[in-house]
Amino acid sequence: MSGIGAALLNSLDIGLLLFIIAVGLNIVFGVLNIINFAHGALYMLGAYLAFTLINIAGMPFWAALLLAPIGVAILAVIIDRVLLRFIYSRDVADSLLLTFAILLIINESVRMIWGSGIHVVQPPDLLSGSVRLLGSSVATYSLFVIAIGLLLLAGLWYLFNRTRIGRIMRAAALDRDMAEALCINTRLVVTGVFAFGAWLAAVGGVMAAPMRALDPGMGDKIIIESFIVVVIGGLGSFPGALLGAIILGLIHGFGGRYLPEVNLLLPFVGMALVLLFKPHGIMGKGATA
Amino acid sequence: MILDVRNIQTFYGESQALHGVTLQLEAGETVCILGRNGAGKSTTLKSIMGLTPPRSGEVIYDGKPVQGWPAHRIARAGIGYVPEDRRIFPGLTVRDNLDVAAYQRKGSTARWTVDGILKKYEMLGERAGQDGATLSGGQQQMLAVARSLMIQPRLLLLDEPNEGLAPVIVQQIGELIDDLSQTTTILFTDQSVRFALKHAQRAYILEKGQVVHEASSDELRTDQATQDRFLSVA
Amino acid sequence: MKKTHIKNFLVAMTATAALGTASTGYAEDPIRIGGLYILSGSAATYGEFAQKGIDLAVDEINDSGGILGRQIEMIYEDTQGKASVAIQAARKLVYSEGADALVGLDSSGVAQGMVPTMPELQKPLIITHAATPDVTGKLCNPFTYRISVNVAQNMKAAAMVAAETDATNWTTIGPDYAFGHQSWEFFGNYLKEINPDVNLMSETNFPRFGAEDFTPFIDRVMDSDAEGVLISVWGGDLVNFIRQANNRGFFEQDLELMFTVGAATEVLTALGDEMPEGVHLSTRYWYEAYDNDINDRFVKSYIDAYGNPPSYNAEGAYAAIYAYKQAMEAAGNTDGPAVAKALSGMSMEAPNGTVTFRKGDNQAMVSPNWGISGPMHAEHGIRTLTSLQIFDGEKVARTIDETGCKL
Amino acid sequence: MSNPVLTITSLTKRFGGVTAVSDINLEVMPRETIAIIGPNGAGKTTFYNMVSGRMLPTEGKIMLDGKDITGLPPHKISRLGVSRSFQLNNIFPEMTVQENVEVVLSAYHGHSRKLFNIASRNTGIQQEAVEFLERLGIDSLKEQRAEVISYGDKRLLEIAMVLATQPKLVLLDEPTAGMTPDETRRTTRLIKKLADSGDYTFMITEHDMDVVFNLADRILVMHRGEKLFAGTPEEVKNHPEVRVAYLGEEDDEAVEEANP
Amino acid sequence: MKNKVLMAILAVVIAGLIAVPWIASYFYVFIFTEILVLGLFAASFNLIFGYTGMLSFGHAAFFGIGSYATALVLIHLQWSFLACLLVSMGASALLALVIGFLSVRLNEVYFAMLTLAFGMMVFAIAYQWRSLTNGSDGLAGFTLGSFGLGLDLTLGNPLVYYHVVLGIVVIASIVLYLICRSSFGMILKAIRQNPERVSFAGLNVRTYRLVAFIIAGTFAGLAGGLMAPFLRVASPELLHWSMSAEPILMAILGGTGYFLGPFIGSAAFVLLETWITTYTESWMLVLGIILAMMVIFFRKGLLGTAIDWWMEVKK
Repeated sequence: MSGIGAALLNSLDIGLLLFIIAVGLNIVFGVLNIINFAHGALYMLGAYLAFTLINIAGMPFWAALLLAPIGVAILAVIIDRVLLRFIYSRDVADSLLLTFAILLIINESVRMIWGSGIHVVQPPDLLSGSVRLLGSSVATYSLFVIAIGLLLLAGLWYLFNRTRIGRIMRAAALDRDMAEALCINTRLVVTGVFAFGAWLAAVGGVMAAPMRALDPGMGDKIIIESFIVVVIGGLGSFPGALLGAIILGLIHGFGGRYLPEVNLLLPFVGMALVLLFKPHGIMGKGATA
Repeated sequence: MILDVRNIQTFYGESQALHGVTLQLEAGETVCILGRNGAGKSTTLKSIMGLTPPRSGEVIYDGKPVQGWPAHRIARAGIGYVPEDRRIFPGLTVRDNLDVAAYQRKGSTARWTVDGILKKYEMLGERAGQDGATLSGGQQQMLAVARSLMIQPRLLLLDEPNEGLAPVIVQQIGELIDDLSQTTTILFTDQSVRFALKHAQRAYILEKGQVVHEASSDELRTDQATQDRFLSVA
Repeated sequence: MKKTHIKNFLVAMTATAALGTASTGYAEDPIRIGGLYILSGSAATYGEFAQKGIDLAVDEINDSGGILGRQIEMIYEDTQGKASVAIQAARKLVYSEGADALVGLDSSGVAQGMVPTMPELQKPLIITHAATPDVTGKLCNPFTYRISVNVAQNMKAAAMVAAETDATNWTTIGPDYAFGHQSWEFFGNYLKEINPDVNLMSETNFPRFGAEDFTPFIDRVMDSDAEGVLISVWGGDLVNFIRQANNRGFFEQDLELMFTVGAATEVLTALGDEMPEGVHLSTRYWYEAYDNDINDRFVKSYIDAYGNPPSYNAEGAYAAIYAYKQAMEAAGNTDGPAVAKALSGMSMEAPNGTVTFRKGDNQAMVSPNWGISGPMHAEHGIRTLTSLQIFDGEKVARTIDETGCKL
Repeated sequence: MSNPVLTITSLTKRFGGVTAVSDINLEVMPRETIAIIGPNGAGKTTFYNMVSGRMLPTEGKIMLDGKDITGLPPHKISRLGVSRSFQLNNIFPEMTVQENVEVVLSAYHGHSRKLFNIASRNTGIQQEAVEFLERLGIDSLKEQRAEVISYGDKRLLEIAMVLATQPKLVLLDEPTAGMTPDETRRTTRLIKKLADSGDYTFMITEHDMDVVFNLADRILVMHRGEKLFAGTPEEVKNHPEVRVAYLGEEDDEAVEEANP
Repeated sequence: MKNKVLMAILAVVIAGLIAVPWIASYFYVFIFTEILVLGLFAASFNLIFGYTGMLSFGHAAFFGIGSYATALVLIHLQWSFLACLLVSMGASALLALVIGFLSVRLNEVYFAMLTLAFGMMVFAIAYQWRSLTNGSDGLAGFTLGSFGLGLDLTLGNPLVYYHVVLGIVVIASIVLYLICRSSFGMILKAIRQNPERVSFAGLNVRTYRLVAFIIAGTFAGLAGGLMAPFLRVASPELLHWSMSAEPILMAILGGTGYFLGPFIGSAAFVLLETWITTYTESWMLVLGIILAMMVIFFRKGLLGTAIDWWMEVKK
């Protein structure tokens, strides 16, 4: 039946977008052991920068996809050097609170700069419109999101398993002292990883911009979704982020479609069940970085 | 003198582990630090390495005071370190464990390369693609030593290289130390007097965070009283 | 968004320094009107457009001598679309900022929570947007007025439009709160009255207000037997909805689509030609629908000032300020109960014709507009409305008995 | 002849394929001080963790005063009379020294369930707390916040807290680790005094042989998870195998024999 | 001596609070009602956060349940206000028992995440169970009848309601304070500093955490019960995670190490918000900066920093 095919594609579309965002949160937790509450705000910033580059500066979407995340990553370096450096040695609760403060600051700055209203970004012409697939009509852009999600998945896998820099990140995450003793500047790795996490969030933001209207509350919604993803998949686990994102995508896709009466409840029920029975998530921490 | 450690005091929080350790190494020497567990042997190596920076005292390496430097800077200056529990990165293959550490100082040529090591140490070469964490204890120790070579060290710190290993492996580790000592200065710790005296030229004995005895291997070998007093149960 | 009034700030600071004393207006003080709108989140454009309409009215009135010789000063608070925030904000406006009267409210849910507290504040409130029938129905009180079309009026008109179509199986997609649910309820009842043969489907769709993903709901409708769909999604949500529906090929289906607030210019502006052609769009005021001097002047000065045509929300807010001018001048002062009393039964000229606040329920008799989306407007960059119908506000209104209001 | 306080039978702990503690049997008699020693990796800490309930034994039985306590959670074992100190400081840093002991005392006396008493007016417990501080010679510090007193005093405070639960058996894990030589001597003297008072039964681990031989009535030597030898300090000193365990295998022949 | 000074200061503060309607503008009656209710909410939260060391991200569940309970009782049963508050406390205690039973065994982040999940579950239920809760619109249109105990109070009058709230909050705070000062309270503090040591003192840490969680939930429910008639509406945003963030902010702002910290935090929070929003909408920006400074540099909060400063001066 076309309904299931459509719901499945929709789940994948949501799931892979969530993966792009949540995997950044997870990498940051895996290496830095902080939970970045401001991750959603960085996602939002990516979307707004893309809006500015496309609608104000008149750049093509592709240029924005390239530039906006770099801008957010640079901001992340500043955040790391100015604020986060104080709390790396403290417990996780402090990092939650400080990044919550950063979230408030970014949210309000976005409101001041871009206003409270909604903004809209057009998808590039190449990706507007829809195609028929699995017996239903699917937005070309959704397919693009799925494709980029899979591309990033492959890219991340390659980065962590096939490149030296990825292995250095893993080594620093696994054993910071040992990495230090092997000439690795872990302080630099920490900054780099935080910036990389922010970059991923911003890529998610740029990808989301043509699908969703931009408003200053968009980061708050996505951060809770990301929490659900990483908790279900396993904090700090790279494959866990994928699994969690797909599960949440399915919950949204099928829950909204077949159980609309309780669709808000389902993600949290899923999250609670995982925490109760497998507190460290389905894939657990430390399997691979 | 390649290493000159002067009266270092190191704390874990408020617990004092080193109460003023002083020791020297000439380039080319192989020296052992002996002592019962809890005596401060590991802490001495970690303090030299910058992993537990000493609160006072000096660590002079190659004429430069390095205490207070971040560990990676000390490593880059040419001190290699193999920790007590090996600390192989799990999930990374043998080759990747070596690759992560690959470092080349400016102006020097790399004596040790990943491929060179895998060729020289067959036991590692055969397992290049295997997850480092799945190796046996002895193999992990080999890998840990090999990994420390990747930073092209001029001074190698080995913390209890024999701990928990079967006798036949201990012998191999001894051979490895002998081999490396041809080209590199080595400072290692051990609990076994026999092993230490066989492979080191000199030894320091630590007790309660202080150097209580210093002697050449030949002197110590015949000095039963000192052995019993500081190292055994007496 | 909000103008920073230096004077306000000084007043506030001196007030706070001594924990303030209630500022009771001196004759030379401006008349203060508090505006309660959604100024953040996905519906914030509505607050923005309302502010634009109000500012226009305030400038016009102030330039021509003000009310009772006093200037008008606006103070805005963000309701965030939440009743609890709105009630707190209203208290702040009345007790701290010394507001003489209130305008605003976008969300029906907020209005339902807010309206019962009005007698406590003893200041009149003219609702300019929120459409739930209850506030001029079972929750009515002598301080609450509404100058815009309510759900009952609009849905009666909607039912009349729907009855003309061939569709018999009807369902809805609406926001999951009072407005969405009441729209469907009234629409269904009126439609059944006109045509008992229609089938109101039990499978309805109420996505969360502010939801990001409407595709599951769109898919549900596309998979069902529905022939007609009442869509009461609005604001940023409607923009998201239309774009996602476009992507899904929703508009290529053979469906009668009725957007109950689809001709809001906020939405039309944001969407441009992404808004499909040939669907039924409604608005509480269409800027090209009225041919009178006031409307001509209003539309012209609005476009001159802001570059785009006024929305119904701007018009309602604009008219509400003039309603206060007339009522305050009739009462001769700005005393809350007196002004409220003057509003009751008052008739005034507004861009959408003669507007009367019905004595029994304080609901203005204004006309819902329905039309079909046409080609893009050459200048305004939005869809035009064709086959425009203006339903007489009084005829589509419930009788006072039906409203349940006892004043 | 009294019954043993603690009877351990074939206690074993395996982690995956590794046997950390293997088949240990031990009886601890009332009022004796027994020391557990052994080179690195001998399994002392694992052994301790099982006795205090922090780890579940793979096999074997632990009986306290004839009651089976194998596998009980720490708080239950503690209630039954086994109290332990830790290698790393284990105090309540933000409370005063006296309050630290009061916490343990109110737990012991069941006051901790009282929601509406005023803790700071509980003079009975306060007096008792001071008594324990006096016993360890740190009563002059009672008003200080625990985090600011010296490291050695903290270790003594911890012993005071351990004693406050009136335990049948006191486990001390490296009581002098990290102390200066002066502090070590002072602490050894104090423990000796407590042991001589006949009120307590101690089981201690320690690397400092001076401390061990000073305090222990009996010594259990562990090596590679197994019991190597148990006996009086004199017997242990002269036992050849113990020497080998500490000083290492003698020669290469041994290796070659093992691996022909 | 020190105690007497403290008592005198407290007496002056309470007298000042009683006198608010006569010394401040009418508007401040509302402001101070809000400060008191949120202060109690934050103080209840601090019992588990500041005292026991558990960072809950779902405390609004109990606050919101309290609000809904009072609203529902007023709408359907029209019981006296006192009875409503008792129902609110009972409902939130029950909810805290269930959530706490499942949550207290987890530590740190996982506890925070699980309480967040449960809190949002309650939110989602309130949002979607339209027939009971009126969905996202919330329950409105209820009016307060009698107070109970035969007292003749016009609760609809904000002045009267303010004094009722003041009385109830003061009584509830005294009870909470006594609990904090009790042996039980001392154990909670000990658990925050070193849970393992407490368990080696023979106590089941989980049980103590659970009891603390239930007490905190119950008082949050009471605060919620006081909030609904004040706001005139019980709506899902009272249950949302962002509402759970408020007591966290207040406790940290005021100082988590002190019983009165959360009240100071609540006052600072509400007053700053009121004043700052008068001339700029960017209140959240200011709040964010303040919070960041507090976390990095002034971990003891306003009260703790002030006390430290005072001690310094006295030296």
